[in-house]
Amino acid sequence: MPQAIEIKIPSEPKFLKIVRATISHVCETMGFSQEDANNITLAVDEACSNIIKHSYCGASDQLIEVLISIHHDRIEVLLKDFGKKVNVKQIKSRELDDVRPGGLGVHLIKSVMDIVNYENHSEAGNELQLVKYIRKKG
Amino acid sequence: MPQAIEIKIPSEPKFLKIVRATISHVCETMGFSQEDANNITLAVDEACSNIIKHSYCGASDQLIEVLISIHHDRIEVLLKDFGKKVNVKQIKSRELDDVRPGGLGVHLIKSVMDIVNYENHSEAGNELQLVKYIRKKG
Amino acid sequence: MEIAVDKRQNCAILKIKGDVDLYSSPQARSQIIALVNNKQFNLLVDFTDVTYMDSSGVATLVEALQLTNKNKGKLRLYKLRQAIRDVFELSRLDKVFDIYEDEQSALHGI
Amino acid sequence: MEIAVDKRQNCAILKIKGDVDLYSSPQARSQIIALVNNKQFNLLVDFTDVTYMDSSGVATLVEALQLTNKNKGKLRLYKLRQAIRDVFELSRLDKVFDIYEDEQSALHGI
Ligand SMILES: Nc1ncnc2c1ncn2[C@@H]1O[C@H](COP(=O)(O)OP(=O)(O)O)[C@@H](O)[C@H]1O
Ligand SMILES: Nc1ncnc2c1ncn2[C@@H]1O[C@H](COP(=O)(O)OP(=O)(O)O)[C@@H](O)[C@H]1O
Repeated sequence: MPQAIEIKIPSEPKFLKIVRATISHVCETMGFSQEDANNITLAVDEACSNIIKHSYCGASDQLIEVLISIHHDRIEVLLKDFGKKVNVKQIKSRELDDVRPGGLGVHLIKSVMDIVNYENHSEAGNELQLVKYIRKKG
Repeated sequence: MPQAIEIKIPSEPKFLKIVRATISHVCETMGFSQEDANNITLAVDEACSNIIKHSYCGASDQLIEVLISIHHDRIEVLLKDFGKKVNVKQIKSRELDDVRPGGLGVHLIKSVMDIVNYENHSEAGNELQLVKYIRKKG
Repeated sequence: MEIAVDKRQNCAILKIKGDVDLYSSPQARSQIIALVNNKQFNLLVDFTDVTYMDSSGVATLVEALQLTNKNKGKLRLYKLRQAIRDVFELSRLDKVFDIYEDEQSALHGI
Repeated sequence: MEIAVDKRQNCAILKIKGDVDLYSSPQARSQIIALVNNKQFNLLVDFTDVTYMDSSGVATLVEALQLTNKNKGKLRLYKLRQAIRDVFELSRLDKVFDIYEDEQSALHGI
């Protein structure tokens, strides 16, 4: 059985640091490179920001669940919210050439993670599965 | 309603850093002094160490639940384990004059926190409630 | 996050400290807009103590770039640690921003 | 946590880096015991980069103190940040250990 860590925070931007500290420490203990650990932390943080901004429309008193599974070859992070159901087809960053403020989060998440899987067949809210494999050195 | 944060980790010493990072960040956002934040972090860490050592006898694959409630005047931390029931009367540090390795955790927890409350009337395991009030400056 | 602003020659140096994320970037944004509103169009941002930056930080800087450009000013960034350079690269913005090694080279010719 | 050991005059300087907690203190303990087994009875511990220490770290140091005392050696600690001094004070061990400001004063008269 993989080791699991679970965090529940309110949808309040000041608590995202807790998620980052956790992901970054877990990645470090798993043997990810510093670069990968930073990138995975960024991706999970961006995904949580999107939940706050888009699923919860900025409300800060809603629930975000972060489930981390540690496998020998990968980290899996499942993010759950209980907000507005997303139309998965609309989840798309701006064109990168069209430089303007915002619209980069989903691009960063997809650039960094090996698997990015939005689902919302469950009763309420959305689930986002993020997976990153450990790169063997050399 | 108070804001709540929940963390579940396996009873594995390398994950205690996650609990510390979380408590320390929450204390900082709540306006605790740096000294109090450090002390609260120490107390919660010591309590988790005791769960690993005593309730779970060193097993690293058991569950520790940390529930943090943020009130305007205090932080409450509830630690749950599902291990061996403690005889609450036996939870006591060594005499401080009797200098020897170990036997300080409970003393540190009690010196630091305003309320320290062990309970195990629930079905399985133990609950420890830790409360610290925010000291008004000046 | 905290921002200390220091006036130097014809520019303002913003020394940012801490994490620039969804929580703190609105504050960074309003401090930058206040400077531009005060006709401070040359902005240097010192990243020495920036420990983390996400896309909301990048968005804030893109806005700052547009504001300074519109006013014929300059926005220059320096002392970025690798993790922060990586965010710009992943966003394909590393060529859009003027990124310098240190304060001295960032101040040169402004 | 990492410990770098440096031999100086008749003592070993242990430069500890990171958090000393339930996870890492067994490693600190075995490095200290290995030194004592190698007849290194004067130990100086540099706390400059110790970011955190809990009671298992304190326990390790109490054991080190007993081992060095038994062998007529010395254990001296220096460069403790406030949070770490507080752990010793809360444990009423701040008078039991020899705590110095810096390396120079810790080395003096050893
Ligand atoms: N969790 C989410 N729930 C609903 N919509 C989302 C979610 N995440 C992203 N989206 C959609 O994808 C778009 C692009 O997201 P992103 O690249 O992060 O840029 P931004 O959030 O700055 O708009 C968003 O504008 C939004 O329409
Ligand atoms: N969570 C716990 N479950 C069972 N017993 C405990 C627990 N916490 C503390 N104790 C008991 O209290 C004693 C004192 O604990 P402490 O002061 O932390 O020192 P140490 O853990 O080094 O023995 C322990 O030896 C143990 O018998």
